[in-house]
Amino acid sequence: MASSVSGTRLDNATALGWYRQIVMIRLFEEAAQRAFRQGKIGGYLHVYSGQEAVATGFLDAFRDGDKMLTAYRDHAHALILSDDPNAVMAELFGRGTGLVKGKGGSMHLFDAAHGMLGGYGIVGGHIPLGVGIAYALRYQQTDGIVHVYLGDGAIHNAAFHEAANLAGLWGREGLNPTLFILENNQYGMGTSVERATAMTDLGAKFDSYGIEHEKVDGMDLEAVLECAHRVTQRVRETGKPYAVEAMTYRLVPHGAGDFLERYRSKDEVRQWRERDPIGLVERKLLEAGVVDEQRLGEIRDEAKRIVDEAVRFADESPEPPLSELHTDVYADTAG
Amino acid sequence: MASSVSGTRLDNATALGWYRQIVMIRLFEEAAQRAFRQGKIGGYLHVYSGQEAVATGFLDAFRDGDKMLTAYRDHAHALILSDDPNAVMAELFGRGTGLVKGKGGSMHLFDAAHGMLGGYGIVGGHIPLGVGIAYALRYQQTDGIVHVYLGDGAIHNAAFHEAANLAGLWGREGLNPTLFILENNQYGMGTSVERATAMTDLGAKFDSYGIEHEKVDGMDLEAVLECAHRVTQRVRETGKPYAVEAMTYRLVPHGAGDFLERYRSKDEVRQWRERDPIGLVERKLLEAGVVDEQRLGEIRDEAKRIVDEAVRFADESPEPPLSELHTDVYADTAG
Amino acid sequence: MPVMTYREALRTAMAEEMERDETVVQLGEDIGVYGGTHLVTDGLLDRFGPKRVIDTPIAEGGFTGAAIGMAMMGLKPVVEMMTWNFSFLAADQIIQNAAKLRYFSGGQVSVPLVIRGPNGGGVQLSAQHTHSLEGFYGHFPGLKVVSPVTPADAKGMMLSAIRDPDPVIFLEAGALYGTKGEVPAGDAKVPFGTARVAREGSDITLIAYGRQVNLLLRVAEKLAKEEQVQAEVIDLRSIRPFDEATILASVRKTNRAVVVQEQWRWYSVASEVAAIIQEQAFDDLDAPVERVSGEEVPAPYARNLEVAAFPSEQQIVDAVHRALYRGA
Amino acid sequence: MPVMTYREALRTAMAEEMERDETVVQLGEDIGVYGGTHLVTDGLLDRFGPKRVIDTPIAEGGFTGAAIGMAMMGLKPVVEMMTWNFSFLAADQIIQNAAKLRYFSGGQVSVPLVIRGPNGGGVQLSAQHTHSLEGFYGHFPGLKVVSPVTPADAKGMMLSAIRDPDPVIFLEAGALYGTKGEVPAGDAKVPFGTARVAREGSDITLIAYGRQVNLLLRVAEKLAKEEQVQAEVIDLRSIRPFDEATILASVRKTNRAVVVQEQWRWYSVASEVAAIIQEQAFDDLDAPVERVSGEEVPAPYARNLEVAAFPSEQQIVDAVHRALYRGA
Ligand SMILES: Cc1ncc(C[n+]2csc(CCOP(=O)(O)OP(=O)(O)O)c2C)c(N)n1
Ligand SMILES: Cc1ncc(C[n+]2csc(CCOP(=O)(O)OP(=O)(O)O)c2C)c(N)n1
Ligand SMILES: [Mg+2]
Ligand SMILES: [Mg+2]
Repeated sequence: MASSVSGTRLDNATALGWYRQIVMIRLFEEAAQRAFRQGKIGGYLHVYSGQEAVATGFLDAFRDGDKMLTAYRDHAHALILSDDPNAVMAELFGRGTGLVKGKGGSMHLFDAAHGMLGGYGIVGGHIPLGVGIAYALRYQQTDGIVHVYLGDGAIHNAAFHEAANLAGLWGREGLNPTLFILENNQYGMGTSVERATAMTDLGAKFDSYGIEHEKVDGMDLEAVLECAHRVTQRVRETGKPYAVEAMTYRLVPHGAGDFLERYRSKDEVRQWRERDPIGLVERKLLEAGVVDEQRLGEIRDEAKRIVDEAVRFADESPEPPLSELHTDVYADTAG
Repeated sequence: MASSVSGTRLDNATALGWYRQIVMIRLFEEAAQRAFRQGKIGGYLHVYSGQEAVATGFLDAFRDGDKMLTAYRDHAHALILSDDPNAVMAELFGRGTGLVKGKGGSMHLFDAAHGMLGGYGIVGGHIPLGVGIAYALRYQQTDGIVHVYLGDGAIHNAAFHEAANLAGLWGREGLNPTLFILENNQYGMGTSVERATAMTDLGAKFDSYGIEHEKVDGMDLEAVLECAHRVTQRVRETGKPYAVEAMTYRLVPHGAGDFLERYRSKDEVRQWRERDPIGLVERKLLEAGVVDEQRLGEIRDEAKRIVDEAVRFADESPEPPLSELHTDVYADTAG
Repeated sequence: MPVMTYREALRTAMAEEMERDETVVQLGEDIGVYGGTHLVTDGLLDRFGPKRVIDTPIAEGGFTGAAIGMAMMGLKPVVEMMTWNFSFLAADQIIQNAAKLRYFSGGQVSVPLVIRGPNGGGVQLSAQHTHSLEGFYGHFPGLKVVSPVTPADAKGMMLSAIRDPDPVIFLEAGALYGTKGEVPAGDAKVPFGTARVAREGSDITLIAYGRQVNLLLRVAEKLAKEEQVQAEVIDLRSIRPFDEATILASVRKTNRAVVVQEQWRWYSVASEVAAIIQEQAFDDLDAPVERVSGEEVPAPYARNLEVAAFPSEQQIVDAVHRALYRGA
Repeated sequence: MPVMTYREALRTAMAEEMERDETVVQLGEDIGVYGGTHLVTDGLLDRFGPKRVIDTPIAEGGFTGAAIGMAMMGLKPVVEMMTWNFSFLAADQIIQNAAKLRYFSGGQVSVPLVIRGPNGGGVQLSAQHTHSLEGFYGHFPGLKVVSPVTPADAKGMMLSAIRDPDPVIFLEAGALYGTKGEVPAGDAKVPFGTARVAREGSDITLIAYGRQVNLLLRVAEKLAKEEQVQAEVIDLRSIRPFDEATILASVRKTNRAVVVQEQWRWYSVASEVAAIIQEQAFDDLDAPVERVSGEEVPAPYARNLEVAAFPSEQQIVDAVHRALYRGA
């Protein structure tokens, strides 16, 4: 489960749990990028560097019985919910010990037992699923809610429109506890928000569906935590959808295979680096006097050991047996 | 061409041209319904009764070089633009003399020479086409604009969202003279607006795309005319999209084959009948002292003769030759 | 055995399953208050309430996707595609999510979903409203695709479909909702992957599914009466999984086959059936497998053109003659 | 002859046409500022400006539909589908509008549109990002569907596609953008509907399109060297229209055929090719037409599974042996 710490403030020792997590995610992603360059990871690899505070903050409010879905930029979510970096890395390596047995790869991380109902490769395609899952949770009379993460690029897509409308409609009867988390990292691949729509206040697009919304500084873990706990509670209690636009930034290229970044300036990236969520957490923790540099270093080392171990585990894991090729197509070909 | 009268007021004799048109459309639709019941028209037949003021008003502002698209409720638009009731009725009858040679039927009326770029059967599917046509008009450096008619049911559909966003975006550069005419007749088949969305101010959905909008009383021809000429001018001048939500009502069942109307009360229909656009025009003309009852009757008779002639023409026209089956699939199979 | 229409057979199966199993829910456009465009769902709203019979906006991709999500949670949604022509708007959800979720989740997720609605032409709905999509969906592993033609199969296969743990594309014979037939009462499931010998014969095998089966039965009677040719008629019923054995057994007996379909010829069900027969019964074939398909044009509106666009008795008789090496 | 990559060949054809004809415009996601995900459109924005090289939001249905509208007005849009996997979202626009507008407008409207992008697998993109859609789109009258494999054909068929008055589905061999070949300079159009004999031979006909053609050429060399079997290799190139004559002429000479494709077997291109051959060259066939297709599973991610999911040299050799009635 996600929430290891209580409260939403970065002014106490338990907050170090978040720090460990957020650092671990970053190091994990960097390790994955290296492995990609070494040819150990194939296909597409989209890492989360720069956006860690969003998943870390929101999933802190995640409870047993809740569900979540996101697109292909899904490693952080899987790391947090599965609490199994080895299996996540093994999946990226395409190994039989991977989270989905090596069948899905980076874009399709699932850990259904812990509520992670998937990473998806088709922009927008998972959003309707999330809305249906939310309906089912209430139909089944649970108090679970669904986190649906989507990007700033996805909001212009057909699936978003139809799904958000259903969420608003079903939410009127309290049958749609969907929390939309719009990760506005300013770009869909190389297309900035301004080049994708004439109406750039993306959160306000939820108005069309009768869904209330707010913005949060997605680089500031403390702000995200506060927002996450508050709105999660609200969605849980009302059974109505709600949307948060998290303003964030992708500090790395869109995919690990991309090298050209003609669409943004180095300067812009540099400026955002100053608001790197990890740096922000560190500063807050230091300012609050909770830790010193040395302790932060120790935590980073711990995180590094976890990631190194994940890489070693993935590397040493066997490929899936060839018999897995034909399993999991239908129920009667269960693996 | 559409505009036979000048101005937008119903206080002068030239306004009788509109009256003739609006009555002719109604009588045409009633004749079509009868022909459907007699088995002379097959497939689906969706008539426009109750909504006549919308097409009549907006197409009055239509100019040579403008284009229009709508869904399957397209007879009125075709009658106005083609000015050829015989060919429209013949199309409904599936005759070779029909507007599209009997190949398309009621849902697919085209008169490209007069700007009618079609009736379409897939809800929402024509909207992106309209936006692309608008782009082309400016790319080709004309001052044409595009009328895109859509229903209240269509606005929840995927295609609307993606197309409206493109229109807003391209409109920023003056490259999208699309006039969206949202015919809010309160129902998409049996589903009322309230049962289709939590946010029932449909026109306001254009906000998401940076497209300005207004509402108009779609039962009141005079109001529609005023609005139509004003906004058409605006779209033409700016090259930016604009949306009008015309509040109207379908006084007949959704399709000519439908008999059950469980989704609305007789009372509701009766109330709307009091605002029948034809009755409203008549009252205004009489009040303005432009005509007397007798003259109105004469005009109705003229309209009836036109429609009777259309039915006769359709009835006596031959089926398309069988050779037409294989023409018009590709350019090299031109008919 | 009770006699009922194809429409009633479908409704009976759905109502029985809804009665038996609370996880079965219905979604679609105008299936509730309106009663269903084809009245297949008529009465279900009154009986099971709006939480289980969900009227949706016109958003095929959205509500199909939502139904997939419900299915992932263990519900068993039955989605009405008002007509299959609208399913292109849900193709991404059907093909990319429903068909593949089990696989790319490494078996963690099931999608016990039925998508049903009328398929095929014949009532002058013209180009955008006339498609036969058996091959289109049948191509994709992860989906099951069925196409019953009798009321008994409509009910029996609907029972199987709802209980199936995998997504089922249920293609109803849209032109036949009103046709009647005997339908076994109760739990008379018809399993997928079994073809039906609709008429026994020894001289030639005629193969179809959906409403073309009725056409074949008429042709077979005519051939028997007029030409003393005994045709065996096979109703495929299930497009994926597919029953090769029944077809091959028949062709091994008759040594000749004609495949008939309303859909276009290229890359279609008939292509596959012909390919299978020549692959696996090559030495038994006395003549090429003949195919009769819809004309290679979008469906026209005019009655005479529409009739000409679909397989006719004469075209089938001609194909039989070719397969029997008889002059026209 | 100049040597260039498949990618450059496509770009050259597009740039030449844009230079020649002002009505040619490009639309797609990240084709401009970003340079194109596969760099096929790289440099076109600088050369032709943002009115003609239009970056779009992620809205495949919307911008494909808009491009259809542009085409109706006489522009000649070239749409990049970033990968064909996303085209399910545009399937309604492609199938219901592009393919049928000419017909249901009674010939009043033309749709001179090209939709292009990478198709097929092979680089571990897993289930949602791996499809071969030749049969899927090839089924529909009104569309033209092509699938070039050499850089020369990539250029020559792109020239034909852009000038074609009808909508063209242009399926590029996604795994081969970087492969080089000789490409005739200038206006070397390759017409649609003509297959290419990629290698002559007398003993058996091997048929494919896209990157499987290269696989067949390797197998053919091996067969020649190791087994003295001379295989004729045919590259279909054009899926719709289809060149039956070239295939039949070859089979009449060799009397045996193997069809190879990456796509799934059921209701596919290979089904149709087998059906055609048995229909029209029945008496010339000495063995059933063999088919080798992708495995009936959504594409897996793991390298070893992905390799196993696609046709291999060994599978093809085995199919050849079966067709030659030789023991394994
Ligand atoms: C329907 C669809 N179209 C295009 C793509 C290719 N693609 C992958 S990621 C991406 C950008 C998405 O941007 P956004 O939603 O902002 O997410 P981010 O990558 O910024 O996390 C695109 C266009 C896709 N996967 N699916
Ligand atoms: C994509 C799609 N889904 C469903 C239908 C069936 N259908 C035809 S008309 C209609 C209602 C449309 O309502 P609206 O847009 O309000 O137009 P109106 O009929 O009121 O003019 C529906 C659901 C269709 N034609 N296309
Ligand atoms: Mg983004
Ligand atoms: Mg309406």
